[in-house]
Amino acid sequence: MSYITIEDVSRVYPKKGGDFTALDHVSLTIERGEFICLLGPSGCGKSTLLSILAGFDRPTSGSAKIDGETIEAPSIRRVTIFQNYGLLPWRTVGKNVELGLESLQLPREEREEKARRYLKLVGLESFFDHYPAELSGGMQQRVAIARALAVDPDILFMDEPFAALDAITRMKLQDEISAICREQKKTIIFVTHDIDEAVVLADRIAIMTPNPGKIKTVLPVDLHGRRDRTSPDFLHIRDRVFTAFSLKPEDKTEYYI
Amino acid sequence: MSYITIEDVSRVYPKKGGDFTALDHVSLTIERGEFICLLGPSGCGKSTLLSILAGFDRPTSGSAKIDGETIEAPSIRRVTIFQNYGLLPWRTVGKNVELGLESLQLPREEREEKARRYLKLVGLESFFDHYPAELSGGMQQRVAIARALAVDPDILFMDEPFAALDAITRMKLQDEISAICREQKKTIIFVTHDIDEAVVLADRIAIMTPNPGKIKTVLPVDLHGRRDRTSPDFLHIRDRVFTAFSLKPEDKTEYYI
Amino acid sequence: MNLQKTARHLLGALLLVLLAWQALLSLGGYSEALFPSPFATLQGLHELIADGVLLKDIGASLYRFAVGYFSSVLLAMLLGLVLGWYRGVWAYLNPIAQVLRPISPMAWLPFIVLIFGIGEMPALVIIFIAAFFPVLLATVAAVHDIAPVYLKVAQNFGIRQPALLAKIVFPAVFPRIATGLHLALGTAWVFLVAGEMVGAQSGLGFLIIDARNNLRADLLMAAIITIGVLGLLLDGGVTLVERAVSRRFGSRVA
Amino acid sequence: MNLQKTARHLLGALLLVLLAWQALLSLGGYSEALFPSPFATLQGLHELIADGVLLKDIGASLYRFAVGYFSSVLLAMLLGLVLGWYRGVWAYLNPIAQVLRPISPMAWLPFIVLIFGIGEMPALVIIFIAAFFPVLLATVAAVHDIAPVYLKVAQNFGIRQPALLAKIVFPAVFPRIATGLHLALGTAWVFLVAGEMVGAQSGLGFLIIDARNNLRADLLMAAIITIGVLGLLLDGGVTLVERAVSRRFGSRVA
Amino acid sequence: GEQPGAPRAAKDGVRTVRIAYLPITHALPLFEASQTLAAAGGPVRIELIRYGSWPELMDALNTGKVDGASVLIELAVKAREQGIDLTAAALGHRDGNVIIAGKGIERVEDLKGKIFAIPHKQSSHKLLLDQLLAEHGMTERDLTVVEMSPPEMPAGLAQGQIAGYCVAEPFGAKAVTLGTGHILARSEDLWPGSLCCALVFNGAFARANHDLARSVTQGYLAAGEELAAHPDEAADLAQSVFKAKPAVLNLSLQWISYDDLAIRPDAYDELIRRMTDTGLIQNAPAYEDFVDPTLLPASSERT
Ligand SMILES: Nc1ncnc2c1ncn2[C@@H]1O[C@H](COP(=O)(O)OP(=O)(O)OP(=O)(O)O)[C@@H](O)[C@H]1O
Ligand SMILES: Nc1ncnc2c1ncn2[C@@H]1O[C@H](COP(=O)(O)OP(=O)(O)OP(=O)(O)O)[C@@H](O)[C@H]1O
Ligand SMILES: [Mg+2]
Ligand SMILES: [Mg+2]
Repeated sequence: MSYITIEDVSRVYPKKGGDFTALDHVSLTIERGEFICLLGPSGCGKSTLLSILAGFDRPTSGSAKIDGETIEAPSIRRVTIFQNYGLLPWRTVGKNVELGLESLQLPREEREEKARRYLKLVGLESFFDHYPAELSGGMQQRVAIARALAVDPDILFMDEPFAALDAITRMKLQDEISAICREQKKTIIFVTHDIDEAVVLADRIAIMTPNPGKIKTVLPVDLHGRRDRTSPDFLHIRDRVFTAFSLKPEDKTEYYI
Repeated sequence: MSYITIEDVSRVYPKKGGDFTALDHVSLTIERGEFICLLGPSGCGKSTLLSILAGFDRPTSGSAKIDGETIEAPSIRRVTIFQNYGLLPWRTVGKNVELGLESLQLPREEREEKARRYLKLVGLESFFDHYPAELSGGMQQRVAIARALAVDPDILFMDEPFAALDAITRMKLQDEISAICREQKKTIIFVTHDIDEAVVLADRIAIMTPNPGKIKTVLPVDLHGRRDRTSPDFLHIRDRVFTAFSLKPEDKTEYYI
Repeated sequence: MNLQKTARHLLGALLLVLLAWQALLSLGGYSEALFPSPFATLQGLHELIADGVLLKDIGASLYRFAVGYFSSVLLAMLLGLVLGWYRGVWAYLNPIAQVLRPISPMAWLPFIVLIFGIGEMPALVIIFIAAFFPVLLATVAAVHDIAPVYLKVAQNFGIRQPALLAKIVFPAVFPRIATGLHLALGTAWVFLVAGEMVGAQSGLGFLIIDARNNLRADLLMAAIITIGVLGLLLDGGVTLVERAVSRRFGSRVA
Repeated sequence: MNLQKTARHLLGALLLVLLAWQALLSLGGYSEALFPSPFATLQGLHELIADGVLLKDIGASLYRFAVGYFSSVLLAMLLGLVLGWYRGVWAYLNPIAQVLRPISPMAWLPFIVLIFGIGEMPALVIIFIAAFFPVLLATVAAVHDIAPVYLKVAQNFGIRQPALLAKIVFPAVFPRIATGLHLALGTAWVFLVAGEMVGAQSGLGFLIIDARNNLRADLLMAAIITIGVLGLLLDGGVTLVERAVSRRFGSRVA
Repeated sequence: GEQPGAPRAAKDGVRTVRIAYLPITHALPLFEASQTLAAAGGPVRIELIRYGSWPELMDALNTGKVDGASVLIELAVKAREQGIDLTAAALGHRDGNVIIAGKGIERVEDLKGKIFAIPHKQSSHKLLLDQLLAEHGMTERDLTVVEMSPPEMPAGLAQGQIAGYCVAEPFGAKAVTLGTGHILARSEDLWPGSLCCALVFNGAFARANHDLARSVTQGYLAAGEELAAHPDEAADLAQSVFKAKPAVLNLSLQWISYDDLAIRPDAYDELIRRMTDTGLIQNAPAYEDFVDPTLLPASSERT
């Protein structure tokens, strides 16, 4: 059996004038250590699916299981990283990273040592005593990642973690973060609407479409570890994603904007 | 002489502990009817340069001229389109488009007729009486473009107009908007940090780098009008931009994030 | 279902209040004549209604409130808009407003009587003052904080004064002024009663003073409860208006 | 340079006030005994200072203010935090708070005297009431509006009550409560004076009443101006604290 | 509106005088006068304007926004001293004030160290207290004297927050009726013929409308005589114009007398002596400066 199994999951929001189906009979399996990207335009249910996996939301029907157990609630074994970083602005960078360690009831020194170690991993050890507001967006997101990694979770959920960054910073972070996470051997579910981002990061891309939210297709990515955005391999997969979204000019289908 | 000439423009912001140079001796010329993209990471002075051209800001030194005249103030002949659309939320879509026509003192009927015409151009004629908040982000930006075109300006300034949209909607809008604007024969200065966006839209790309803000190089784009994001021509130019930003993996230089 | 829930909460709240009230009464051992029981208060309320006193005083208070509050906020909004825009002028007026604002409107009473006479005016002027400064300062602050994109758009499309104030600045800041108006409403209501307590011959505040001077704690409590309930209703009304306004003016764009 | 500008604005403001004051005096033709001139007011102020009365009353007022205001906002914040979190309980208490809030604190005076006695307490209780409801309601609203991402992060990292309230909810809502605290400060100051006017034997409000009782318009005006200036200083102090807090707590993340 | 000094024109042949008052038993003759004048159908009417406290009433009187008022005579004298244009016409009543003490205060000496409430520094109540203390070899320094809003006094006494008080009626009668207080002393014993409230006109008004002021004063004196002669009527009237409970009002009416309301020089001098002794006043206005005897009917004029 797979590590994560999503079976026939639907999520319906009650709405005046008929219910709204955010997720419509979605099925997907994910293996331990995989890096999966959920890719699709706004409103296709990416965040909804991620919320269900992270335990913040429940499916209206169907089942979502991790390691054979139905997902009931968020757990410190599975950390979510949010688009707006979710840092606590009243805590220093160091104290933010210690947050999860506090509820694991580690002693003070061990907490601090660990926080410094993970901040070093993301290249921010010198910012231990700064407040998040003093850091750029890219640096803040790296703190959030250090915080997540510090509790040594099995799974990382990321919901458009780089969407607020400019394109060039984003590419830097994509390279860094994927390297770090792969090295730490985490299972990663990553939501994005940026095609290049999905191609450069993922082992497999689940392409989603809206109205109602569905997984249209799942594309395997095999870049043999060489994630160069101008390499022929990369461009080939990118091309396939464009085709999947019917974004090639030949195709005249109109899409919802 | 060129239509727009930027000569040795610097913009310095006073700051405690030494001034901050947002633009450092920037020169650029733009011809009538050209589509220029200013491309660069956050903080490289793109918005500052655009503000100076639009007349909202003044250079600390150097000169910026349009048609031989120094830019003194914003003019209705040159309309700026903002990232957050700049629609007036208390006016309907139609009344928003009529905004510029009001100060041109067109009679009521003519205003409305014109507003409908330009809304039709961007495919939103049926939303005349809606409020902006009822529209999606992509639709709002189209309204802003209709409003700009309605006063028939010579130049359009666009500051990351699609940055708030998801990647797939953004591509749709890039194709549409560039088609409309080119058809209307406007000169367009377009700010973005998205490489693909710059390549697909521009006639020339001015690549900017921060600290201090400079134009590093200007790349001509010749896609022979065929703006397919997976075509070899496109990928070739994209590759050159990546090289210009040293984003190819061979290059190990560290960049400011 | 939802209505039923609200009713349950209201009933529960009422029960809680009655319990606390009765407990205070029993524990304090106060004489009925000094601290009325809920029942005595109800009787007092009935007496006030039967006399027609309550309706007359409510009418007087609401009339004053309407006149004082609306004239105050209109003037404050208008002034705030103009003064917020012309920062040079405001720099000189700001210290004056800042010193006048923390002064209890009631402290002015002797001078108010001197200048405006007796009767309707003192309480009116007190409400006027109570509502004026919060709205003025909120409007000025809102104009100073207006999202620059609106001004840029206006400038770009060649919109000049006075159209700029009327078409752009006012609607742009209105949602925020509305919050100020709401706050000022509460303040004005509180001061209406306080003002009527010292400078009027009718109204709910006067009813309170009169009940005190006539040593009628039951009437006093009945008047207090009436004031609370009326204030709540007014506030509810304004919340409805505010919602309509924020629907109309859409969400703010930065 | 900046200081020079501020000084110019302050002087200009002072000049404006004096001009308006003198104009009112000349046009109204009021007797000096009823409406003092700026000079008479200055003399009155001097008399109050020379007697030591002013300092004593300022001391009494500030002491009451400190005790009443801080005890009130502490309790209101604590209660607001807990009640904001437990929505089920708040649903029953909300109607009570909503009815009590619009009641002028001074209306309660007879019952305050009955329950709390005379002396320091009545004015203290009035300030307490004046500050309590705004802060309580602001805190509850802030807790209800807390950015969901903070709660999600807390839940994700396994933070439970009471750490959740102390470590996450309180710091997350504090910047917004701070605005409520600031507003409540203004309200409390205004009511301090009003409360001392009716229920105290010392303090600036009492100074006003005493000046009125002794028919000394000059002392009255001097007291009023003192109240305004002190209120402004208090407000300035709180603004400084607020800035420090917002620096400390960083900008809010949605 | 109207300037106080302007001659009062008749509207429909009726000339109205605006008199301010506080809802205390002491002001009862005003109501009687107002009703009598209205019933008589003559050209003069009294419009009564109710206030909640002395300072507010004084604001209206001093600024000439009302033509006259029934006010504490000490307050009026003090205003005159400050140069405010007022003219006294007649007393509001004589005697009728009591010093109320709470449980455990049987003798005046028991007040030592306790809190005692008066409504206002410029009042007969303070003068009465000082007299009482002086008679027992004490001064205000032996206890704590506080100014308090009269309605709060019975409650304060009942709760033991104050040991006693002296104030206008019916606030004293309230404590007696409640059984929480008893009479420690009466004004007629402390200061025979004591002055308390007076009918005072705005000076400018009285000069410009002398006849009118005179008519009102005469109506007022007649009303006092009427009330004194018919206590039952007085009780009914009090009941109809004040909302306090009947028992309280009736008790307070027993203590007060409304006849013989002229302000005589000797009584005025006595008042000034007492005010000066307790430091309430420094430059007392002369009798002629404060009282206008020509407002009184010939019979009670100065002899
Ligand atoms: N709490 C909710 N109540 C009602 N509808 C909701 C709710 N949450 C989400 N939806 C709707 O469900 C659909 C999917 O939402 P979701 O947030 O999963 O989209 P998404 O793919 O993450 O989009 P985006 O790229 O904009 O974040 C949207 O149309 C949204 O309006
Ligand atoms: N008013 C100002 N005062 C001080 N510094 C400013 C001001 N405006 C801009 N800057 C600074 O100038 C630099 C360039 O700003 P600008 O807004 O032009 O960058 P940008 O290229 O548009 O970046 P972004 O992609 O983030 O919009 C930035 O470092 C910014 O901090
Ligand atoms: Mg999402
Ligand atoms: Mg920019």
